[in-house]
Amino acid sequence: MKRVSLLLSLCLVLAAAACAAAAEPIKIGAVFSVTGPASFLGEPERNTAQMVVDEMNAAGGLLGRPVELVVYDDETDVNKAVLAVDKLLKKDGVVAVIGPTTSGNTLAVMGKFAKAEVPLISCSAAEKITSPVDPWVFKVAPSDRHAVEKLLDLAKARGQKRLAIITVSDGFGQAGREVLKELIPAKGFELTADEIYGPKDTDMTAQLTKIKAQNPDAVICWGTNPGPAVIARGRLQLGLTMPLYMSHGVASKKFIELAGDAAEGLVLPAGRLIVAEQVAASHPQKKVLMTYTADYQARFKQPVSTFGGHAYDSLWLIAEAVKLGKSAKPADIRASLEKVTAFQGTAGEFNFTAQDHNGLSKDAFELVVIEKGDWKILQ
Amino acid sequence: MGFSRDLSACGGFLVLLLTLPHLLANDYYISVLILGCLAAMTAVGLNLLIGFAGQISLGHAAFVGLGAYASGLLTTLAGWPVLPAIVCAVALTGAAAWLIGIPTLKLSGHYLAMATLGFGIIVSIVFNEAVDLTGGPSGFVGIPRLEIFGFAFDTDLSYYRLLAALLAVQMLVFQNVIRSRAGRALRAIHTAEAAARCMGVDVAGAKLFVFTLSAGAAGLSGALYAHYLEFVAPSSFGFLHSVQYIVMVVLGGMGNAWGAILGAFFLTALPEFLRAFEDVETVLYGGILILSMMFLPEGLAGGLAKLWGRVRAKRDAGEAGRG
Amino acid sequence: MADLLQASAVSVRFGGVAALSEADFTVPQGRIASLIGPNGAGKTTLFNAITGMVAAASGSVRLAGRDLTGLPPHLRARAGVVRTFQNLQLFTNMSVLENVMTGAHRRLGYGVLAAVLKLPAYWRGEREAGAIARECLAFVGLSDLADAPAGDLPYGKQRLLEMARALAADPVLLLLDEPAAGLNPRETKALGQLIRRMRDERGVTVALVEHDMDLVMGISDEITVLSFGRVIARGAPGEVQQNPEVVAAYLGGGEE
Amino acid sequence: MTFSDYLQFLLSGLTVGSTYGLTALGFTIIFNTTGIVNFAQGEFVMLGGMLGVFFLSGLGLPLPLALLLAVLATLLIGALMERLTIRPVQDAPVINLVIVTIGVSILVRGIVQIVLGKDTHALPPFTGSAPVSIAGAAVQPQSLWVLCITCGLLLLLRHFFSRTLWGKAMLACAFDRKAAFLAGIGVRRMVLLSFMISAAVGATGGVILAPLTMTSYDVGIMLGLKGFAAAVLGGLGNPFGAALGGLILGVLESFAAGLLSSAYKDAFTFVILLLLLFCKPSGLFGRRGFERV
Repeated sequence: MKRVSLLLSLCLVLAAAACAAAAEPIKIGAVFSVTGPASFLGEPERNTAQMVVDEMNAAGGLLGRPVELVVYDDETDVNKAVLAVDKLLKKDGVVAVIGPTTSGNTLAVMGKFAKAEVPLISCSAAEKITSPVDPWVFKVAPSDRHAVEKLLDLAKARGQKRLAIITVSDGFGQAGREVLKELIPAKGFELTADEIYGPKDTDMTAQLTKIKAQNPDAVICWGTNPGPAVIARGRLQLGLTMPLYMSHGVASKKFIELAGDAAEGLVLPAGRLIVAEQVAASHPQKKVLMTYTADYQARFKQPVSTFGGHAYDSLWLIAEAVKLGKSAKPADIRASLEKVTAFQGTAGEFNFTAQDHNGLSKDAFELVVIEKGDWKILQ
Repeated sequence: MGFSRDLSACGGFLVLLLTLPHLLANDYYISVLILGCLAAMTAVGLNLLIGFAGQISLGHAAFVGLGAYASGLLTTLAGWPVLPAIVCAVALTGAAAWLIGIPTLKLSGHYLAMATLGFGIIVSIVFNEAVDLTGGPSGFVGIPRLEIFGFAFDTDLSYYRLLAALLAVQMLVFQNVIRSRAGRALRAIHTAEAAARCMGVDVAGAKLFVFTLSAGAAGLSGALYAHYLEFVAPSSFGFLHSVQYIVMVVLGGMGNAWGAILGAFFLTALPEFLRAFEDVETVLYGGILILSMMFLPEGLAGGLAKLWGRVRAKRDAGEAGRG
Repeated sequence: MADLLQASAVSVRFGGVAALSEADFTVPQGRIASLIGPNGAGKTTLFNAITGMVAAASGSVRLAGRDLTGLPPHLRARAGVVRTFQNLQLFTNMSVLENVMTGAHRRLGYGVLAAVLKLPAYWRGEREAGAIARECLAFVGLSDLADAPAGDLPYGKQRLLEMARALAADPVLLLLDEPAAGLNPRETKALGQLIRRMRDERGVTVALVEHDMDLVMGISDEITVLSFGRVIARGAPGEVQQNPEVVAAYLGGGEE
Repeated sequence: MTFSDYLQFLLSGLTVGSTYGLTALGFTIIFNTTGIVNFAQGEFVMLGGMLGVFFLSGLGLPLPLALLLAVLATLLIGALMERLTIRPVQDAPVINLVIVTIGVSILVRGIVQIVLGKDTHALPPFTGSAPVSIAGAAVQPQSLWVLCITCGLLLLLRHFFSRTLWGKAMLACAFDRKAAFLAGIGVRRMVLLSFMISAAVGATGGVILAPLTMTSYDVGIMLGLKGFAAAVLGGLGNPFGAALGGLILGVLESFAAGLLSSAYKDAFTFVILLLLLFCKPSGLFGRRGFERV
């Protein structure tokens, strides 16, 4: 037994020495819903995060130190998100965390970051994440309020008065529904119907028939795949002639593939990422949109999605904060993040302040229309 | 006679739980232990219902949810202090179980499974849709941490110690129930309901009692979960969670008091070990269920007991040989 | 001597089938009364009606003057009506001793709270239950198997266990549903002596449904014969044996 | 709300209801032969849809061939499931069997998630998607396919169970396994057959509905529950009742969503199911089972 313990202590010493030689890596934590119901959001986010870290290290890392990404999959489950965040904060000792993918999981874990004094940049959209402002919690996804404002401005311009809404009963849909029910009356519209469908529902004929009976001027659908595609097809089947607006939740090629020709002519607010080529060359976001689209498609052979863009923005924002504060300590990163201004991200131009931890405005969104199976910027 | 053995077993279990955190590499694992304890509370209650009384419930996550939401709402909307809110939440969950139990427990077998499953789904839909009350799909935040007589359990370690103590007490209480007239009545109902009836056992009343007791345990674990997470959302109380509690009981060893605890901690810790193989975790989870039912029909506890029996037999044989 | 049990005009219907029509059955106090008849005559149904397992369409069941007609089985059991089952209903997930202690369920006076807090009432109750159980096991001769799992006992001994369990309930009236089914002649003879000892030593009133004529004729004080749900004869063993209608019912004499 | 709106509710209810019916039929076939409630039945429906997509877009086979292969592949998976997981534990208590079927459903979901991916897919409708108008209500031709195929399958199975030797043998197994064994029926082969047929029926449901409602690796969960509810609604063990139970469930859901509130649509379905269980546990068409004492 004696010889074994001697050997053991020897290699421990060696390991410690080896570790000290290379510069201490900067550890960044990430929690994404790579599996489970929100996997079509989480998987592109994880892929993007790995790609960005590889790019960072290829360019010599941050402050000369290599960047190490520690990713956990919370499987869209609250308990697993809590465990993953605990592991990152207590076991892995990360300097900052990005994610989680869903609003529900973000709300469940965000309280831990003030206690651990480590900044969190969430990739989910719910407004409650950054209002009231928690000094340690930021978010890169544009708020539903911005998207709804963009849509309602268009509806007003087109003289549509009576609007019906149909929203999905999950975190994303609920956040949108709250803002829609607040802003529609506030901006002088009349809310004719407030229908809800389940994330896994396979048939919305009943809801659409009810909406058709009230004959609104336009219908707004707030949800992520596959529901909206079923609704788009149902609209054709039931002959609802009035225009149908979608949310930025369907801003991915998968929606067009699923909805088929029923997607033709639908209008929705979306980040400029999906229309990167059509963005004017002079537009400040052009460069970041083109590089991300090119890099992602080259490596993963799949079209980009705005959700993957959130992970992209989060990591480069952390890099920006580290460079700005010339330090990788969590508290310094947090302080520098609040000073980041005019940062061009895939979701828009970020201007963080102590009071605004989202940093985006209405013009983070571009109104796009679906023509011949592809996105077109609405003139 | 039996009581002293139970007392020492529960005491030993508590000592084991309290020393665990100090043996572990780092205190991240405390949150795994906390979720393990909470799952064990529900599993032990469910084991009494399924393992001992032979009544199945595919909707127990709904009772966990009722406990969590009741306590969460009482402390946030109604501003109650935490302790009375938890006590009231457990009482409310028990009352709900009692009400739904009266018609449901007349059924048996697949019909009972279907009725409890339906009840569980109805409750999870209400959690999801009653937005003004429950905060809807993204749940609600701001549930205060537990505080008893001024001592706030704000560190994970202190909360874990409380849960470990509660779990040990729950085990003792359930052991006492099993080792009594009521316990025998429940086990009688499991194998020969008609005979139990003719021995003077009020079968309907006994089923309702054990159903309400196990729902109360689930409600308690739900309330404590809400005050640990300081947040509650419908996604933690769906049908798949009810299935997970059943699997904890069956995998641990039905009808074996300690089986449920073994199953609960094993299934809570399992995903942590499977984290390395992220994508195949679902496959492994399903595979483990099937294989354990094939090779460990009496569950982990049953398997271990048999193993322990064989080891002891070999040792006794050894002594006999030498002696 | 007064009748302990008076089941009068009991009728039971399963859908259209009249399993029992206006059957009367009385058991004198401290006596062994048997109920015989060909298969399907309604013997077990009458037992089920007396114990409340089956709802009687009409008629009444009175025990020592007290009307039990509307009561559910467990309340009738608490009134002292205890039965055994044709196809053994043992609690196989418990030991022999625990099976018999469960039999004494109605006699133990402590509640759940006492059990949880281990109050003195609990200890007294459990000691009492243990004593009753051991005494009943001794009575039927199963003391040495007290800790064996009930499921492992051979068939004959399981029958005895069911008798011990019924005895532990301190029955006012014990209904035995074909206790000799599946027993060999030696075991049947021993069973007969056991039932007689229950009557003589413990003053238990017994109602017996049985096909084994030697057993029935040997220990019964009174016999009632059922055929197609109707009582066709009643009296002492000797009389009933010669009654032409009974013979016809059994041997299927040709009705002209 | 005009008449055509109500007709619309009815038609869409019947369409969705027929998949519940086919899933319920799958439950009943296995329940009738083995007494087991197969919680992986929903997964057979999912497999039908997903394998259809795989054969069609993955291997580029023509639609009819792709769909046929999807049903056959699921049939084999059903056989595999019975041989590998059900047979070794067939004498175990009911709760263990339920857990095994739950394990299989999770395992199948995991494998499909890895092999066929996590995305949602759609199958093209059999004969175009131009809606046909019936008295003001718009119906997709695919819905008509769904209804016809469901009725066809139902009649086929009724004939199988009541007229053919194998069908009656399967029923005998459920009634009393030992007796069937003594009567010379290869009980094991019957159980295997029941899993294969129910897998094929489930897959057919998946294949004909996927063009309407799309499919992904986890559509099986809710479908399984609704199918089980429909089987109980119609009277567990009665094939005709199962199919009708499914249709009724679909129509109830559609009207509940249309007239009352779409948010609580699923809740209404299960409330009705609970009421039925409390008042008439044997379901609408099932016989009242007697418990022999």
